[in-house]
Order: sequence, then structure tokens, then C-alpha cells
Amino acid sequence: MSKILSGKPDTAEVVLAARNVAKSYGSVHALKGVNFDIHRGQVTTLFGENGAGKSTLMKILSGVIQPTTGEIILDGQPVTFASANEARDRGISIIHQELSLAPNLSVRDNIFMGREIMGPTGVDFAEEERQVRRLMEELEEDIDPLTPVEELRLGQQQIVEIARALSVDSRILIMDEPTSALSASEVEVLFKVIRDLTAKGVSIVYISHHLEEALTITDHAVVLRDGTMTAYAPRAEIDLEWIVRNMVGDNYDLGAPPATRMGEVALSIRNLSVPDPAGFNLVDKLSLDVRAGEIVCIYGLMGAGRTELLETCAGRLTASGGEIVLEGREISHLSIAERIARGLALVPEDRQRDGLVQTMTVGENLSLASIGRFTRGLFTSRSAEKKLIQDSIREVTVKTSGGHAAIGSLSGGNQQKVVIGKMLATRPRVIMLDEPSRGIDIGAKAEVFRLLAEGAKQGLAVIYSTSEVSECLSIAHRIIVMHKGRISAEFDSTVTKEKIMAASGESVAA
Amino acid sequence: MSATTATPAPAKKGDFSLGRILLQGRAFFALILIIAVFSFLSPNYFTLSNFLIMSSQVAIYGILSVGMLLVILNGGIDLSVGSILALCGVVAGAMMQGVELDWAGVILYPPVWAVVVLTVTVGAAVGALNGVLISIFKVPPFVATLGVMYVARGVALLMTNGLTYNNLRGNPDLGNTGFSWLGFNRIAGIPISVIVLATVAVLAGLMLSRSAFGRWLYASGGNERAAELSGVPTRRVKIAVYTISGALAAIAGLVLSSQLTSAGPTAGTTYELTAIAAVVIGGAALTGGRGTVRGTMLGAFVIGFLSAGLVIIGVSSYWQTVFTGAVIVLAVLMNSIQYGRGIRKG
Amino acid sequence: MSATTATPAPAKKGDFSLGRILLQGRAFFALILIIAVFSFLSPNYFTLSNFLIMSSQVAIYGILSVGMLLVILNGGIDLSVGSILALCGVVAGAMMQGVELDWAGVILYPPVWAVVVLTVTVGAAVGALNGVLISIFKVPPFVATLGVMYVARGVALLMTNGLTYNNLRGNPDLGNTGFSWLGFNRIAGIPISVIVLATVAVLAGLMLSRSAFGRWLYASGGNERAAELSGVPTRRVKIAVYTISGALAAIAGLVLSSQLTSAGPTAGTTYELTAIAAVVIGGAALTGGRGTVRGTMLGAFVIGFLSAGLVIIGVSSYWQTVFTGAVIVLAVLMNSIQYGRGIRKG
Amino acid sequence: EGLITIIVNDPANPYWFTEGEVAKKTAEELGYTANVAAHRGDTNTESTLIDTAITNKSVAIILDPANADGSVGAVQKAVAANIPVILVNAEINQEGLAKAQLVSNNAQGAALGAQAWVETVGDKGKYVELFGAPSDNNAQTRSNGFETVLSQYPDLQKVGQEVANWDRTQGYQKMQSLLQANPDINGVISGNDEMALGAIAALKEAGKLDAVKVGGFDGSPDAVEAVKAGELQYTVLQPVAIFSAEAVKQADAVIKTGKTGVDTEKQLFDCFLITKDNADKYTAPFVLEQ
Ligand SMILES: Nc1ncnc2c1ncn2[C@@H]1O[C@H](COP(=O)(O)OP(=O)(O)OP(=O)(O)O)[C@@H](O)[C@H]1O
Ligand SMILES: Nc1ncnc2c1ncn2[C@@H]1O[C@H](COP(=O)(O)OP(=O)(O)OP(=O)(O)O)[C@@H](O)[C@H]1O
Ligand SMILES: O[C@@H]1[C@H](O)[C@H](O)CO[C@H]1O
Ligand SMILES: [Mg+2]
Ligand SMILES: [Mg+2]
Repeated sequence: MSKILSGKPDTAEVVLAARNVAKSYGSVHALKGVNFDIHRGQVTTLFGENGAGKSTLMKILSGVIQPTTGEIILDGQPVTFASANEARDRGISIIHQELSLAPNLSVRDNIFMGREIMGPTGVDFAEEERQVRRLMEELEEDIDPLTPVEELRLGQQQIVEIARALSVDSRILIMDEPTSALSASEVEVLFKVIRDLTAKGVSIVYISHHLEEALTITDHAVVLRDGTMTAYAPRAEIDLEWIVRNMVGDNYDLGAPPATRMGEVALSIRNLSVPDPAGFNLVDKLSLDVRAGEIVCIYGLMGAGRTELLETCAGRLTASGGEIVLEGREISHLSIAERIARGLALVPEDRQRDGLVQTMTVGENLSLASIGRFTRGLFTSRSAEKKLIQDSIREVTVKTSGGHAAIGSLSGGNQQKVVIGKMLATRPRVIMLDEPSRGIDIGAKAEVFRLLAEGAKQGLAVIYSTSEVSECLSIAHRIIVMHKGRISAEFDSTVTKEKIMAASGESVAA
Repeated sequence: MSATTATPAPAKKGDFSLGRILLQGRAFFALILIIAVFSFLSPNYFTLSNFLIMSSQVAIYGILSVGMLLVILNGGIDLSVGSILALCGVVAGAMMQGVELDWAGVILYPPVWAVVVLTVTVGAAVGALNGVLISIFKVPPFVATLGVMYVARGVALLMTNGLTYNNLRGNPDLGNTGFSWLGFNRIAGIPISVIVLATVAVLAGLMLSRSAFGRWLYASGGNERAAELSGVPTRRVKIAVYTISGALAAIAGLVLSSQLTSAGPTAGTTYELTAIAAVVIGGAALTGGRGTVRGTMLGAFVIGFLSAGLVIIGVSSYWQTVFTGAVIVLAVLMNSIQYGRGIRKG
Repeated sequence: MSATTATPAPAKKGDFSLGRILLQGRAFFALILIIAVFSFLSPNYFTLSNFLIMSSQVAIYGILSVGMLLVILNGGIDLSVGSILALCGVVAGAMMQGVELDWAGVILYPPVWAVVVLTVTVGAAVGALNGVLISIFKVPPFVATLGVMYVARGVALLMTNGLTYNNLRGNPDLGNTGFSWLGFNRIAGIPISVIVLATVAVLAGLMLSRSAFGRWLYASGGNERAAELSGVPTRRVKIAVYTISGALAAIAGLVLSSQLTSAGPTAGTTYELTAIAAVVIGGAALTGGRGTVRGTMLGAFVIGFLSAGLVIIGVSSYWQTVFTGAVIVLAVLMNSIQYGRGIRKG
Repeated sequence: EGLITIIVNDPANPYWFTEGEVAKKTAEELGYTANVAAHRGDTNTESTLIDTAITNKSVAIILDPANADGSVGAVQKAVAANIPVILVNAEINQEGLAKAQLVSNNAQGAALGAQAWVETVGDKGKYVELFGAPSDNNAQTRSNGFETVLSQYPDLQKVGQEVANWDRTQGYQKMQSLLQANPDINGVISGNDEMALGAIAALKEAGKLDAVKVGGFDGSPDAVEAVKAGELQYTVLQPVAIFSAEAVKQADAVIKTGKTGVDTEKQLFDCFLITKDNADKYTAPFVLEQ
């Protein structure tokens, strides 16, 4: 069924392969008969839009789920894995797209849970701890093995997840978006580790929506689209344009800063400070003005304090000093709801934890923040709500069977669009988006940025944070770099990547 | 009381009534089955008068269950409803006996409407205490309401010194008659308690499916953090939910003491478990965010019709205990098989 | 029983004993406070013999609480322990009365050790039933154990036809004496029941802190899916946990019937609530994954020493109810204030 | 002949168990069918059971009321449905509703017990009392009866009283703590046998059973065993087997003649003392051969 559109099969030995693998969830066909090869000692990258079926394929290869039809071939022999455990015993391990850690346990316990090193009197904690320290050294991270995982920030949790996969010593390592919360320098370290591994003969499957980044590490590229493989090629034959063309069938452009009429200052942050219980300031006397129609991008490393800044403006965290002024009125004392009502909306960073209500439908999620808009007297109006939902789905182009679909049935990127759509539906005057492109595909990203640009043309003030430099250089009129809670630099849209990264305190990637 | 909000499977518009009901919960089948079996076993079961009587028995649990449903939708639990029921019964009883004002040297006999209002206020206040402990002081719901369960029971016992108020009929001379109306009268042949239950259920159903508050409730039960960031006043919702549960427990207490024309401090012991069972049999998830009033009503009727049926056919009280447990597990087992299908893990 | 695994704050190696205890839970202070207050109020409170007696009363709840802790760590709850306690007491009682083998026409009098082993097996089997309902049939723990609570109680009532087995002392002629040893004897002045509790607590503590099973338990309580994906046999862990809880309930039933030298089907009613309260006062989170045996023991002693103290100073039983509720809420309130601090939201 | 509904408190107590069994047997002997149900002290359950009795078209109801005040409404309901109600064991605080109220003479029984108690304990010393469920009038009646007798002995000092709700386990635990508070007592007087048996277990465990004398109330089989074993000094037999049977017979009379055949509504049945001396005359649960 799958057509090899370009390139010829590599000569390197195939260690694990999928043959005509299909997977259906009821009427949803996530995979429609895919062939996929993993070569010994090489990195195979899997590209594809949100919902293309990448994670599904990886889960099948690693035994987490079973295919509806089709075969898995390991070392030339057909195999079936009843569980992730079985696959791991055969040397296949996976880093999941969604973090799967027990927050209550320490880093050490998370890395070794289910695979305890036993000593004479029970679990050999000392040995486990030693190994964790070694892994952390290798990953150049200063994380204590005994820290509870819930005290780590997202990026560090992702490192733990990576360390766990590395600790297994597998022959085949599948990484499903391992870097979505990592900084550029952390990604560099990870790539070094990957090179070491492939040198030792370990085969890697790598999935990322950071296309350029992925291109620097890959040996083969495979593109999935709507559950079918649409292209395959070795590194030598591919470039960014090739990937995008095969992924979305069209070229893309993140856009350029839109020509807008800048109005009055819409949001003014003055000397804002947010303390950490540990004593230092997460946000440190920061001041920033954003005008109506302006798009501001905040770049920074993990832990720079962007999330705290935005959450404080939104009202989730309380500042220890300073003012937040929305269209001339101080709003620090207002509740989240009141701020939304005044036109200040936040699209949070972690969509699973802060963005979506998993028990509700797509439509109910979309309308959640604007119930007032379809309430008539005591009751909500069904027709008004339905219209609002349909408009939203169209506006942010959610790929779904309709408003009544369960939110969990959407792919990650489409879930992200629902979160954005929900806040846009409140008709904000100022919208803040914390890493809006995390985990969404290039097409969706372009759409999101197009949406923001549209908004700005109509006078919306936009602030978004990102960890990807190329996103700074797209639609933003102004680029703010944050470092340790302060603004360390400010640029206009003509700046270069190198300058931005230097200002963030990041060593410029090779 | 249709609640689109929480049907597990996406429902198309067309198949509104029957298909939906069939799908929604096996509780419906359980109820039909129970009625069929007992009608077969006893000629006295399938009669209008028996259904009315059974329904008026269900009323108490049903009213409690509606409050419990709201709490459970919000991701909490309320163990104190049985005690609040008793406390409120006793409070009403005390007022009916007359409130002695020492300093004035008089005994006040508040009229029945005042007794009702004050009693419901007391229930709501105890419920609000639960809500404050949970939302402001972050005490887990199980613990907060467990503590309040003991305290409310103890206070009820202290108020009456363990005894029961008997004379709740009031006295025409004192202008406080009418208390037994709730428990004894009928409108168009339907016991008032059943009408109260129906009113409570319809109002709660409307609130859940059509009001902003209902949406807030489902949202904060499903994901409190996300709800908060979407502008839902999650704390106020939580306090409101426990307050309503307390107020409904008070209403149940009034209905019960009116039915019994007496109010004792040990009433309602373990009723919280029955209420929880009704909610869960009705398809609600204890993790919050999923459940409907219709389901809960079905659950309450399943339990009530089952236990009444067992008594009518003369099964020993030990077997009644066994059957009740088995039905709870079986009803939910069928429900979870249904939930298990087709839903992507969260 | 140190459990590095689950202390809320990351503990450095140095400050082992005291600092850790002080930090770990206000339950410790609550206990000290209770002892201080009652010692002040009654000269008979602060005596060795009273502490031993109080401890032997705590033993029953304490043993149940250890099982409950495991269940709660796993993210579940077990409402059936009180009923299993009663059922197992009755089973033991029945065996002590002799097992009639109709077909052989003989009555067997199993020796006490066999009675103990069989009884614990029955408890474990009922617990395993909970586990299977929850892990295989996906019935929520609250509901599964609520159902089993009713069924087990009903079976106990049916077995005895409601009556109490009185003669558990056995008969030297039949070779089945010794049952009262558990409840009556002392080793080095310490009641056997207290020794049983200590053994159970130490074993559970070791298991939690030193064994792979312990880590699996915390892991699946913290994030079941993650644990499963990491190769933790979450289903087996779950079944094991409820099985252990059932077995411990059986042990508690044996100790109680030995203390009373009688076994009745209504024993242990509402003990599950006390056990849950002990676990929660001891700092465990009902959401799973957090809690220690030491905390739970403190919680059990807080409850036991409080209620014994109230009887000793002669407070009315109504006030006892009020105080119990207040202490549960206050102890947990202090705990949650502690948790609230310094932990990143999440 | 029709259905007689028998509603007892909680058959897990041998006393109420016998009450139900005897009534049922008598009814069946008289040609009726009989259902035994239990309200377990809950007035709402009781009211439900009455509803059911009405639904089932019972010809009579034998009821052990849950609560002296709280059960009035339930009885009224049955009366309104024209079903004769005969109360057994416990009273309600309203006359003119039930056809008859057959109870043991608790005051007489308490006095009888207290006399026996003084005889074994002596007329000086300290003692504690275990009190039944406060919702049951019998608890207070018995306590008053004890008080009336014991207060005549100035050297007998009551140092503690605890509610143990008619329950053995509670009796055990309360006794343990009472013993700690009052190590020097020499007597325990209990409102019923179950609590007394709990107290005996606690005393045994503390090694004090020789020094502390216990008295019970009910005449339950377990208690009679304990009397024979010398652990319990006496128990006051409530003629429950007699009045339950009598209740059914009177119900039968009401059904057939409209009258119970006895003049008074409240009928007291005297209690008997069981001690080691006459314990062998105890031939069946709650039956003492005269
Ligand atoms: N359990 C499930 N039930 C229903 N549909 C599912 C389920 N799991 C996946 N799908 C659907 O299968 C398709 C493929 O999903 P998958 O997670 O593999 O996408 P992906 O390529 O990894 O996307 P992303 O880049 O957003 O991570 C999507 O349409 C998704 O909605
Ligand atoms: N000056 C500092 N010293 C030590 N740790 C710091 C400092 N500033 C921040 N951190 C750490 O970084 C965390 C802040 O992370 P936060 O998520 O706000 O950053 P961010 O810029 O939003 O990054 P992300 O890309 O993860 O969203 C804090 O919880 C703290 O642990
Ligand atoms: O008279 C009875 C018996 O004493 C029983 O033991 C408890 O309840 C009382 O009403
Ligand atoms: Mg994916
Ligand atoms: Mg951030």
C-alpha cells in the first residue's frame, strides 16, 4: 500500500520493521497499512502532521498497543509484543510523547521502577543512585537523584524520561518528541548522546516537530500523512522544503510581522516581581509595555521565568510587587475571571494539565471560557453555544468530527488548537500564549501564527513565549529575551538568531 | 433534566430519548429487571399505591443523592449528609417545641415556614463549613466531611441529650401547625415528598445542563486547574456545591421528620453510603466531571425499589444486606464495562 | 520503617531521626498534646498499665490501618475491612465450635493454628475479590469495596443466623485450646495484640521502604499508567494490596474475637472509617502515592489515645463524638498546611 | 389466615432474635404466615417496614419500636391503615394507638438485679455502670431502677457511667478505660448482658475478674453460660419468650374479636433472677422452668 516516493532502501541492516501495520479506533483509522524500517546504528526520523499516526506507530513498535492488522519483524522474524515490558525485554524502549513519570517518587525511583536492582536486603538503592548520577553526568544535567520529580520543571522531567530510556541499554530506542520542553543547549547534549549511541550500534527512531533540529541528527527521513507513509529518503536527499512538501502537501510560511496600526499601550507590566519559595525572584522587577496591534515574542531558556510572568498577568500567581495595567486600569487585585472579562486571556503552557477538561467534549472545552456569551438570563442558549463552537472550530481549524467529539480523541496538535480557540472565543484585547507551538506540527503552527497576525491587524495585542528561535523571527514585531527573571535584551524583527541566543545566555548551537 | 454535558459517548441529535436512555446506563435495565422480578414474586408489588409508597421512601435518599451528585461531579465526596439530616431534623424539632428566650422569659413558637427556612439555613451553613474546609483550608473532602459527620452527629446528640422530639404536629393555639404536611399530604394523589424530590431533581437537572454554574461544576470536576484558568471561580463553585448538599440534607431531614412526626439525633446513620451508591449506580464517576441527574435518580430508585421489594417478598434481613451489596457492584460493573469502551485514556 | 520513598520533602541523609519526625507530620504533636492534656486531667492516664491497655485497643484499628494505608497508597480505598473483620471472626468462631462433616458423620475440631491460617486465608480471599473487581473488572474501589462490605456482612449474619459465637476458649479434650492467647497473654508484660501490631507495622514498613513491591505500590499510586509502562505489574500489585488488606482485617478479627472470647457478625461496624481517618491523620494523601507506616501508626494512636482519654476523664459519649470529629479535621488541616508549603503546584 | 408482620430491632442480638423467632413460631402455630423484619434502631427503616406491612395487607403488626418518641408516627400510620399494632419489649410515649404494649417490667427487673448485685458485691465499695442506647427508654428505666436500690447504700459509690449502646465490643472497650480511670472498683452493673459480657472480657484480661463482680440483664444464653461459669454473678431474665408469644395471641384475639382480652394497654411482665442456683432450669433461650 505504501509507495516509496523517492530514494531507495538503505543497505544498512534492518533490525526492526513494520509490515502493513494498520490500527483503528472504532471508525478512526489512525494507521492504514504502513511499512517502516529501522536500521542498525542509524537515526530514522519520522515526520508528520499532528494526528498523522506517528505516536500510534511507535506505540505499536514498542509493544504499548497492538496493531489491528499487520506484522512486526524483529531481526527478520515476525514477533508480537503483548506489552511494553515484553518489547523492552527484546531490547526496544521508548520515550513517550506525554510524560509518564510518577510525580511522588524521586528521580532514582522513577528511573528504576519496574526494573529494580536487587541486593541482599531488598532493593539496592545505593547502586541505583550511582547509576542515576552517572546518567545525569552524561546528560550534563545537575539533577539530584533523590529529588521528587514533582519538584522538577517540565524540561528536567523530560530529561528524567530520557535518562530512564537510556538506563535500559536497549538496541532500539524510540524517542517521541523528546525535546519539546528542552532548551537548545539541552538538545545539543541529547544529540551528542544519540551520536554516541549510534556509534555503539544502537538504532534510534526520532520524532520531532522541530524540523531543522531533527535534520541535524537524522540518517533517514520517513513522512507519514493521514496514517499512510507518503515519503522515504536518506539524509543526503532531503531538506526542509522536501519534508514540508511531503508532510502538508504544500509549502508553508510562518509568516512575517503583519503591517498593523499600533494603538495605545494595551498591557503595561511595571516592576513586576514574583518570588520563589526558595528565596530568589522568578520574575525580578520586570517592566514591559505591549501596544494594541503589536506582537511581542518572549524568548528564553527553561526556567527563565516566562511562565511565571504570564501566569501572574493572568491572575493564577500573585506578585510580590509591581503593577499590571490593562488599558489604563490596574488589575492586580482582579480574579482570573474578571481579567478574562476585561479582555486579558492566557493560553497556558501545559495543555493536559492547565488547558483542557478531559471529561468534556471538544465543544464544551471551546466554549468554557465564554459561557457569558451564550447565557440568556438564567440559562444558556443551545443554539448560541452551537454557533460559537462551530465558529471556533472553523476559525482555529480543529480537525475533528464535530463539537460533540471527546477531547481525548484529538491529536495533540488539535488539542492545542482547542485551547487557543477557547481563549480566542473570549474576544480578548490582549492574548498571552505560553509556548503555543509546543507539540504542534508545522502547518498548525503556521495557522496559529496566521491567526495571531490576523488578530493583531484588528488591534489585538499578542504576547507569546517560545523556546524556538525561528519562531521569534516570524511574526513578532518585537523580541524580548528573558534571563533569570529579567529582560536581558530587546530586539526588533530584523535581528539574527545568533544575537537572540547570545542574549538568552545560551551557547550558540553549532 | 437531559444533560448532554456528560454522556460518555458522543450522542447524535436524532436518537434523543429512548436510544439515549438505553445507552446511558444499565441502571435503567436494572430498574426494569427489579420491577419485573418483584412483580412476579408478589401480587402486592405492582400496584400504584405501592409505587407511590416506595417513591416516597426513595424521596429521602433521592434528595440526598442529588446533593451528593453535585459534590461528586465536582470531584469531592460528602460523608456528612446523614449527620446533617439528623442535626437539621433535631433543629426543626427543637423549634417546634418552642424556643425559650431566657432573658425575655418567653417561649417563641415560630410558624412552620420559619422553621423550614431556618432549618435549611442551618443545613446550608454546615455544608458551607465543609466547603470552606475543603476549598480554603485544603482539607481533602473525605476527611473534612468525615470530621463534620462526627461533629454534626455529636451536636445533634448533645442538643437532645440523645432523646427524640416527638411532638412535631404543632398546636393550633400556637399557630405552628402544618409540619406534617410535608410527610403526610398528597397532591393529586402524589405524596408531597415525591413532589419535593421531583422538584429538586428537575431544578438540579436544569442547573447542570443549562446554567453557567452547571458548566462550571462539570469543568472544575474534570480539571480544576484548567477550569480556573478559563475563568471559572472554582473556589466559589466548591463552596456552593457543599452548601447545596447541606441544604438538601436539611430538606431530606425535614421530609423525614415530617413523615415520622418525630426527630431523633441518630437518624440518617450511613445514609451517605446509600446516597453515594445511588450516584455511582447512576453512572457518575467518583473522579468527578461525569454524571447526570437522571442517572442518579435511576440509581436511587434501583436501591429503593430493590430493598422495598426484598421486604415485601419477605426475604430475611441478612439476605437483604447481601443483595444490596451485590446489586451495587453489579450495576457499576456493567456501567464500567460500558465506560471502558471507546474512550481514549485521558 | 523509614520510608525515604515517600517523605514529602526531600530528606537529606544527615537529619535522620528527630528532625524528620518533627517535620513528617503534625500527628506527632497531636499525640504529644493529647497525652499531655489527659495526663494533666487524670492521674490514671499517664501510667504504664494504661498505655499498654490503650495500645492493645489501638492494635485492632492499627492493624486495619496498615492494610488501609497500602490500599490508599495505591490510590484506592477499602470500605470492607470492618465487615471482613466480622466475617473472619465468625469463621474462626464457627471452626472453634467444630466443623460438622455431614457425609462422614463427624465433627472436626481443627487446632488453633489451623483456625488462624484458614481464617486469614478467608480474609485474604475476600480481599482478593475486591482486588479482582477493581483491577480486572474496573469497578471503582469505593464501589467495589462498598458492595463487598454489604455482602461480607450479610454472609457473616447468615452464617451465624445473627448470633454470636461465645465459646472460643476451646476444649482441652478436643485439642483446640489456645485461642484466647492472642487476646489475653503478654510477653514481657506487653499484650500480644500490641506485639502483633508492631510486627505488622515493621513488616509493612520494611516492605514499603526496602522491597521492589513497595516501590511498585508507590509508583502505581502516583501514576498508574507510567508505572505500567515502566513494567510495574500494576494489576498484580493492586490485587496484592487488597488481598493484604483483607488478610490484615482477618488478623484484626482474630485479635478482637480473642480479646472478647466471642465472635459476632456485627463486630467492626464503621471501623473502616476509623482506619481511614488514622491513615489520613498520619499524613497520607487519599489521592495515592504518599504516606508512611510511621505516620499511620501515629494516626492510629492519636485516635485511640484520644477516645480512651475521653472515657477516662468521664466526658459524655456525645462530646466524645464531637471531639473525635474535630481532631480528625484539625490534624489533617495542620498536615495540609504543611504540604501546601514549598511544593511546586502540580 | 393472613400475614402477620413482625418487626424487631436487630436480630444480631440474641434477645431480639428470640423475640422474632418466638413470635413467628406462635403466629404460624395459629395458622398465620409471618415475616420477620428488622429496623436496627432506625426510625426511618421502621417506617418503611410499616409501609411494606400495609402494602402486603398484613392483618396485624407486632412491633418492637425503635424509639419511644420516634416510633409514634410509624404506629399511627399503621393504625390509620386499620392494621392492629401490638408493641413488644419497648414502649412508645403515647397511649391509645397500639392495641397493647407488652414489655418486661424493667423497673421491677432492675430492682431485682440491683438487690442481687448488692448481695454479691456487698454494701460498700466503688462501682461503674454500663448504660444502653439512650434512644431506648429501657436504658434509662433500668438505670433509674439500679439507682433507686443502690442509692440506699451510702457506702456504695458510683464512680463512672458510660454509654455502650447495648453492644459487647463497646462494653469491652469502655470497660478497659473505666478500669484505668478507676482501678479500685469492685463492681460493675450493666444495662444488658451483651455489655456485661464485654466488661467480663476486659476484666479477665486485666486479671481483675475475681475482685470485680458483674451483673447483667436480659437472661441471654451467653450470659447464662457465664453465670454457670461463675464469671457473671446473675442476670435478670426478661420474659421475652413469654410476651412475644402473648403478643401474637392478643393480635389473634384482636383479629378475631376486635379486643385483646386484656384490660390495659400497657402490660408489664415481671422479670426473673437467674443465678448459679437456678441456672440449670434455663431450658431454652430466654426460658426458665419455674
Ligand atoms: N485511543 C484512541 N482513540 C481514538 N482515536 C485515537 C486514539 N489514539 C489515537 N487516535 C487517533 O489516531 C490518530 C493518530 O494519532 P497519533 O497520536 O498517532 O498522532 P501523532 O502523529 O503522534 O500526532 P502528534 O504530532 O500530534 O503527536 C489521530 O487522529 C488520533 O485522534
Ligand atoms: N534564579 C534562579 N535560580 C535557580 N532556579 C531558578 C531561577 N530562576 C528560575 N529557576 C527555576 O526555574 C523555574 C522557572 O521555570 P519556568 O517554567 O517559569 O520558566 P520558563 O521560562 O517559563 O521556562 P519553560 O520553557 O519551562 O516554560 C523555577 O521553578 C525554578 O525552579
Ligand atoms: O430490652 C432490650 C434488651 O435488653 C437488649 O439487650 C437491648 O435492647 C433492649 O431494648
Ligand atoms: Mg504524537
Ligand atoms: Mg514556561
